Amino acid sequence: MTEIPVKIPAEPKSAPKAPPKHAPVPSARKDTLLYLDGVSRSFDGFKAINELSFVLMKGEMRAIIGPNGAGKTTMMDIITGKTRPDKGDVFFMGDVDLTKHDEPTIAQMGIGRKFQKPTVFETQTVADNLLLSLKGERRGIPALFYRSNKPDRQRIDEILEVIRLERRRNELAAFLSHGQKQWLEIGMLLAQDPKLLLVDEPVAGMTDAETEETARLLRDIAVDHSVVVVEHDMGFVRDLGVKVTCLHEGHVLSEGSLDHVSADPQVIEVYLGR
Amino acid sequence: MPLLRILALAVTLALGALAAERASADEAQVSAAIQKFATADGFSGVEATIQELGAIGDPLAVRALRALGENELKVTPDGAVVIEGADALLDPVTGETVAEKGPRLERIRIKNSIRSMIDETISALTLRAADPVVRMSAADTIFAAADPEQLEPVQAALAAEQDPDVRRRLEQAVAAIQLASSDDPEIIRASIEVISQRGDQAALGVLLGYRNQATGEMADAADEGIEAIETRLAMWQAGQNIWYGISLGSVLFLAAIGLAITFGVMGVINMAHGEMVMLGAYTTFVVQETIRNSFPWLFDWSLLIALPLAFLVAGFVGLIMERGIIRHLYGRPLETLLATWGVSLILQQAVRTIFGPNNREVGNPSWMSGAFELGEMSITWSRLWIVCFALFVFVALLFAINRSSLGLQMRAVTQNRRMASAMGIRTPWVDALTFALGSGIAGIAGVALSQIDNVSPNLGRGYIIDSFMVVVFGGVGNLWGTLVGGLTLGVANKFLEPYAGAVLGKILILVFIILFIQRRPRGLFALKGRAVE
Amino acid sequence: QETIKVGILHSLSGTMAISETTLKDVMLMLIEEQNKKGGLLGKQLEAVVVDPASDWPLFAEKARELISGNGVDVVFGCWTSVSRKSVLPVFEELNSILFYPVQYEGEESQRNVFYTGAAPNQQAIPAVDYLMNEEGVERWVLAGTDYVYPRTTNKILEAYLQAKGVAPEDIMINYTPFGHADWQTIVSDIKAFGSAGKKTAVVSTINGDANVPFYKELGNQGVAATDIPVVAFSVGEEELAGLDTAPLEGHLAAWNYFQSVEADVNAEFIEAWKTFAGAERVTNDPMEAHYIGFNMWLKAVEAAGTTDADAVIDSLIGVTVPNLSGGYSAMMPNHHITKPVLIGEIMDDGQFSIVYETPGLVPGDAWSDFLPDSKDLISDWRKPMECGNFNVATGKCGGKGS
Amino acid sequence: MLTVENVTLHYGAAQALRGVNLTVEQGKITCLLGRNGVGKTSLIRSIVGQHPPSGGSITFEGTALGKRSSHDRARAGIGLVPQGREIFPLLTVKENLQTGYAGLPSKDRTIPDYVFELFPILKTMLHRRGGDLSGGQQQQLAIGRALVMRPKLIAFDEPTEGIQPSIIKDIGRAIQFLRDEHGLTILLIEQYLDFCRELADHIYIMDRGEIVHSGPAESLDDPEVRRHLTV
Amino acid sequence: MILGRFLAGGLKSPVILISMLVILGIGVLVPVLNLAVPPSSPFHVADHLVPLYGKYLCYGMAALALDLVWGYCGILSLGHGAFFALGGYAMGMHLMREIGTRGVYGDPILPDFMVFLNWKELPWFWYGFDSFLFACLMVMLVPGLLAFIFGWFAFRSRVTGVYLSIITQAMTYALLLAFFRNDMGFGGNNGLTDFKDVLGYDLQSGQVRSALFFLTAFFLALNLLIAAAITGSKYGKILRAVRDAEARTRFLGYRPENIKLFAWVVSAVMAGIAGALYVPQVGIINPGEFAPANSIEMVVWTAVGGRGTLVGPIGGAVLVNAAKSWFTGVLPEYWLFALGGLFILTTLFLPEGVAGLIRKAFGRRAKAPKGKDEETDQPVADATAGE
Ligand SMILES: Nc1ncnc2c1ncn2[C@@H]1O[C@H](COP(=O)(O)OP(=O)(O)OP(=O)(O)O)[C@@H](O)[C@H]1O
Ligand SMILES: Nc1ncnc2c1ncn2[C@@H]1O[C@H](COP(=O)(O)OP(=O)(O)OP(=O)(O)O)[C@@H](O)[C@H]1O
Ligand SMILES: [Mg+2]
Ligand SMILES: [Mg+2]
Repeated sequence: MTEIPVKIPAEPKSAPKAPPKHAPVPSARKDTLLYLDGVSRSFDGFKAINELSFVLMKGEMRAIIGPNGAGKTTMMDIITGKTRPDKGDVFFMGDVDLTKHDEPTIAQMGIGRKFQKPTVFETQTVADNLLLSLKGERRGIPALFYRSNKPDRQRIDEILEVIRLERRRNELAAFLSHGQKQWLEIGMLLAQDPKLLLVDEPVAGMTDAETEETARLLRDIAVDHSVVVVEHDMGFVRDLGVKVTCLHEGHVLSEGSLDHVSADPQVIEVYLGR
Repeated sequence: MPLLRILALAVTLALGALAAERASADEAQVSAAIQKFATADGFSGVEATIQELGAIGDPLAVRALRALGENELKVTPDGAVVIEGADALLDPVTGETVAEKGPRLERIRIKNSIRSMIDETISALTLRAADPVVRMSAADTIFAAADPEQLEPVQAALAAEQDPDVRRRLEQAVAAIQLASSDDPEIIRASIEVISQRGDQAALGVLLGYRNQATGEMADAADEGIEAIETRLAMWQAGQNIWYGISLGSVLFLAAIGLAITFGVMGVINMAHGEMVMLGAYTTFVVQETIRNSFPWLFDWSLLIALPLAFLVAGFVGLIMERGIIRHLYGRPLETLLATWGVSLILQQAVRTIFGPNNREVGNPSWMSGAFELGEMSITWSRLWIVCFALFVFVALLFAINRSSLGLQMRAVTQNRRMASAMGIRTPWVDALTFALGSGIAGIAGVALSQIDNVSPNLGRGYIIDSFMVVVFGGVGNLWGTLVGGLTLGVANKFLEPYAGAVLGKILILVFIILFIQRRPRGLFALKGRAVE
Repeated sequence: QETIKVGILHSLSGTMAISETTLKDVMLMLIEEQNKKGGLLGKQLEAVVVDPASDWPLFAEKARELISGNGVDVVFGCWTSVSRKSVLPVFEELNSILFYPVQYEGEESQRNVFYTGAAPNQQAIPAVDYLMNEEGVERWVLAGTDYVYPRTTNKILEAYLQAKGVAPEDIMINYTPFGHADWQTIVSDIKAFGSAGKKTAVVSTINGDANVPFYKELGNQGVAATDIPVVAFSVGEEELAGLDTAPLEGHLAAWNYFQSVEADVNAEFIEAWKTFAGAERVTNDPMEAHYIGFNMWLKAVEAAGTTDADAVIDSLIGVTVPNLSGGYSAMMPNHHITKPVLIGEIMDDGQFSIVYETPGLVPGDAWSDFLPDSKDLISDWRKPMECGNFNVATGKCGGKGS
Repeated sequence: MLTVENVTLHYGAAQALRGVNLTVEQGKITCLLGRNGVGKTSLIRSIVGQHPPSGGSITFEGTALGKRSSHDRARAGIGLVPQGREIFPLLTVKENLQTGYAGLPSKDRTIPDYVFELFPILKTMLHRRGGDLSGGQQQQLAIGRALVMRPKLIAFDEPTEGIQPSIIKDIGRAIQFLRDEHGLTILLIEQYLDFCRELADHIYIMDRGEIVHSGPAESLDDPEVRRHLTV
Repeated sequence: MILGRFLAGGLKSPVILISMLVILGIGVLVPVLNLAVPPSSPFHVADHLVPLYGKYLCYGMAALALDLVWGYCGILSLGHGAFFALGGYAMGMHLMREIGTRGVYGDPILPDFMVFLNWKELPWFWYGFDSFLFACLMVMLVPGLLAFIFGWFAFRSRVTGVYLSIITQAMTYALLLAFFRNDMGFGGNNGLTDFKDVLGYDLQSGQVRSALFFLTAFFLALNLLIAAAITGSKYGKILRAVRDAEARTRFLGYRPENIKLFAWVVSAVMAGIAGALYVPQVGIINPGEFAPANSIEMVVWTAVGGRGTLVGPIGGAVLVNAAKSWFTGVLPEYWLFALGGLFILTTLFLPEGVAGLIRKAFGRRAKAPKGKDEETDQPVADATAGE
């Protein structure tokens, strides 16, 4: 596998504006992988993200929880360039301003994403879904001359094994069940081998056993990747054993270890319930 | 037409009054002159006779002249000149019945130049009619003709005139005549003044006519007057353009609105939409034909009768189409293009086979004919009614789709047919009904379009492309989009046309649509939100 | 039993079906009548009908099919210029005969084609003369659909009018697309142009479907023939059948034939037509052209004693047959015919009242005298010249060049 | 109330159900469990009439459903909360709820109060477009929408998917409430074991298109039974 | 080398190989049957049929081009006739210049239509067309460039679905009106016609006809190979991914606009070549070719043949046009019923077109979901990527 160079534009000339209160200091931005500060976004007057600040260090795995409609998915939309924030800073690797880039560029920089509702290429086989996701060349013309090669095939086989779809590798993705599609999406994310994985509700619709499996998988990945996981399954979050951020109405309600967060009365009030 | 009828009535009344007032000494003379039509030799003979009647100067001749202008003055086989009335032959002077209607009446032939001559002669004869409306129109005809020979009679009429409006018109007529005939700079200057105050297209015509031959100072005076009128007219012109735009826009809207349902709401690429419009137009034709043959007095109601029928006919065909073909294609919207294209070929040919390939005559009922003046704008009744009708259809549909429970079900079905069914919505029924509604609406659009376009098997083809443009430009699935889209394209077209010409104007509009879609890839009234991404 | 095949190449579907279907019908009628009279050269005639569907390349394809596939001896067909242009090479290559029945822009003379419709000098120019002389028109609107026939006709008229001393600013030229349906602006422009104190007329070369909305708009906006007469070259009885003509009374058309022509042959023809096609059907000028063309062909074949193209082409020149206005039309060496020119005013019954007729027959001129490049050209297909574009200035065939 | 007998179902050549037998009792909560892709959704599809089974029979309230259309079944009282929510994206929340009116006589055409009590968020979002809601909000809407139909039986296909814990509890309470107060019969498909055990009156476990276990909720604690659910 | 390997990729599928051989075989057979077999023989192909069959093949090529974008890229182009016509015009302009002094006016430079509309000199855009090579270049360049510019803007602005379809229609409609204008210098409504010869050979001669026919078959086979190679490559997979879930591909780092643009331009060039071969065989090119209805017909052929199968649309084009030729001859008054009925029946009973029928006949399992539009029931809102 050859590494494709990703052009990372220089930091904008103008110095960042004075940091708002409670925000991490810019000097610290250097070591962060993901740096969101004062981000807001509203839809027809409805504030989906509200002065959100969020920092992820390199190599860190983070779990995000929060009530339905808290803005978790929207946050991922903003990071991946799907949604533009109304205001606020979004930086990747300390100095890449993500708000200035579109989805393909951001993806090529190394941010991969699994969607909440599984979206796979239904008219392609399972294996081709993975082939298309494999890290590497993304331009069209070279793809004309692409020839299947050993490392690629091996990688696909590996992933198929992980997501337990070997037996269905040559079937169209449309024929998978809901949960299998979830797995395929995870597989596609693995194939991309991004620096940062954004995983939106990976275990929804999985059995408890599978959930455990997934937690193990993510922990493995987190060894040399950064990961953001959104989940409502507290058992799963506990299995991950990482720092947890709870969002509510578009901003951070509580942050810390799972025990800390789940003891927070506000979190109990809006999220966990009694 | 009503105006004409009022005029005719007024003339009769006026003549009656005149006849009572004056001794019938001239009657014999007039009668004798009229009789000469029977032996008149060709067009020049007719012209000479009219001149003679004018020279006699008796309003008694008006009835015959008018009949002549309307091709009702006939010669019987035994050489008598009569007026062919509705069910009898009338005396050309008195208007009394003289004979039963017989065969082989010979028409006294006229042509355009004779028609103008008749108009002018009648005007001269009716300058003193009792009815101010008649006098007014007489004055206007004289104004436009500016025949120096009329100067004296007009001045005489002016002296006797009481009605201030008619007086003004007569003054203008005098001015026009003087402008054409006088050499006195003072008179001319005054005339220009009077005429430019009139300020309409006719006044401009008279001044321009004078300007062509004027020199020196007089020319300057004329120029001034012309300029004054032109500035005034230019303002009206803008208004007129907007009106044309709105009326074109409402035609586009009407043509497209059915498609906004079958395509916009249901997602069926309905290539047979134009044919639904055509069916509506042909229904109008059949209704009118039946009325013409059997119930002529109903003619003015023909469109109102045709509307529901057209809705039913087109709706029914739509229903059959949906049940027979479209319903097998849900989930394969692009293939509906192929099937509906086939349907459109078949419908076209069916109509061609049944009604023949030619244009069919669909008449305008009286309330749809002619135009009225609003300031210097001329607004045709047919267009005005079409605009009103378009708005009415729009409001009704908006209500049906957005407020009624059937509308809700329609939208639910088209967004997720399987789930809608699981909610207990009878999807086949709703589908059929929606498609029938869209087709029916196209049908009633056809009724309106039959009033301004030709009714032929190709009618639909002419509208299908425009309709798709309008729906897409406005934003698929949005009725407001279709309305605003239609009107915008209409108005834009009408403002471009005078500068770019009709062909280039149309090209520019298309380029505009292409560019606009780049700016707003989902049309004017784009649906927003995560659902559509 | 062997038959002589006659090809009929008229669109029965598509945009032109509206005009051309009638011509197919009239051909069928003429052939039927001829067969009743015993056919031709002792054989029956057989009509071969195809549908080129208003699709111009399809005309060429169908022409080829008729001639080499079906083996027809003569073809009656085409309406638009482009369809004729499209089939020209086919007729030349396969050496067959085409009778073309529609008034057209001229500027063409081809050995295999016989033009029985009017050339511009048989329609446009007399009409303009009439308006100028009889109605005193001084200002002209030349309104047409943007294609070759109106363009050429208007070029010719413009040159002609200017030669007659009409100032350029008194001529307004306006082109619209095919099937133009919204005439509001143009009609109001015409009204404005016409209110400049000079008698104004519109010379309309508006084609096909666009006419109905145009006339409806004229009627609605109250443009009366006494104010601004419109003279049209493509509007005949057939087109008026789709209109309420009451508001249009007095507007004009120039043709070589009207249904209202008072002549015994015409009465017979109308009678036969109505029996054949239906009582509500009308007759029009291109139908007469086919009537003339068909009879000319019959006569030429009889004279030649064969249907062989070369022989018939030669014997067609000089053939004279009755036309429907009571006179005779002759085929001239340039493959155009002589015709009377009639001007009619629209009446409220959808018919025309003939207000003017040229004193004699007008011979069709293939090359207009009013276009600089064709002034010097003439056409004569008789031996020894045998040429469609003889240049009298250079004394050679082959156009104006070299 | 609902009996599924020997039902088989094919997608093209692939068989998804192989002779499934299952009974849902009146006024009870019946829970169906199984790994991914074993055919749970397929069974629901055959019950609500979205995909015709290729064999076997389904009886609802004593009448065989046979080839009856999906909407007839809905009108007969089978409600559905589908997997993937299937909200009408361009209808407002209110309109989404109102689609449930289709089978109701006009006097019943109201949204029951308990819908808003269960899911207060819906009340505040009545005029937003369904497609704009977050995943969990849509799930709540989907449940509310099914309730508007006043069904006799509701089939829930993984209703807790993507829902925050507090609302999962609410849903659990709601399901119980519906059973107890309204006598609703419930068929529940779930992956979330604890949730199931708490609610279910009876459970079925499915594997590879077949029912491999049937028993009371407690049987879930049996490791033998659990084995069907592990990878 | 690379190119060879790329093209070899297209031959992987036996269907393509067989189809190519069949097309080339026809390309040889028809001329032979026309020229070498005496007219009396029942195997003789009549003269008038050669250009007719040639025309079908040109239409087949256009349908193939359309299938490349519609079947594999999800772009329902309602304006492919424009590319076809532009290619045709480029070739027509060359043939026009070849006429030389043989026009009716005998003007050595100006075509006839310019002479009688009083043009004084040749407009600049006619320069160079006296050279055959230049014309060939333009045949590809002009449609390619138009497609490039149009696609560049449209794909970048993320215009998709029916919006894209309708603006392609607007494009061809605008061109139709523009080419109708006599002021444009392309012969207005009459277009370009009365061609005499090509490269000095008489266009009317049997040999040239046959050569043209063979060339058409050759290019059709070549284009089929190219299309198969494109769609069979990894690029083809990306293309289909873009077709089904454009937004999703972005999150994988692909740029759908560039991916689509390439196929779009290739397709336009193919259509242009088809147009260029069409013109000398039918002998006329006029603005009618730009008519939206023509483009819609291309879509119809493609659908009848079977979208997304490459070979199918070629068959569809031939089938529909042969049916049309036949019906217009035997049922001149009623052929539209027959043709319309054919379309309806195809959609109802052959949802995958003729190709699907054949595949079924050979017992192969039909590939089920064909594209996004067939999968979703939500034409208005195809939610694709994410929530
Ligand atoms: N495009 C949009 N238009 C309108 N509202 C939107 C849009 N996108 C998001 N929202 C709103 O923003 C809020 C946050 O949504 P988001 O999907 O981010 O929630 P979430 O935290 O992912 O919830 P869940 O856990 O239920 O998935 C929701 O209330 C949603 O309705
Ligand atoms: N539309 C379809 N076409 C072909 N095969 C399908 C289709 N839908 C499902 N399948 C197959 O049928 C089997 C059962 O699928 P089903 O959706 O019923 O599983 P499930 O038990 O609901 O799984 P999950 O828990 O993942 O939702 C799976 O193997 C799946 O691949
Ligand atoms: Mg979410
Ligand atoms: Mg499932």
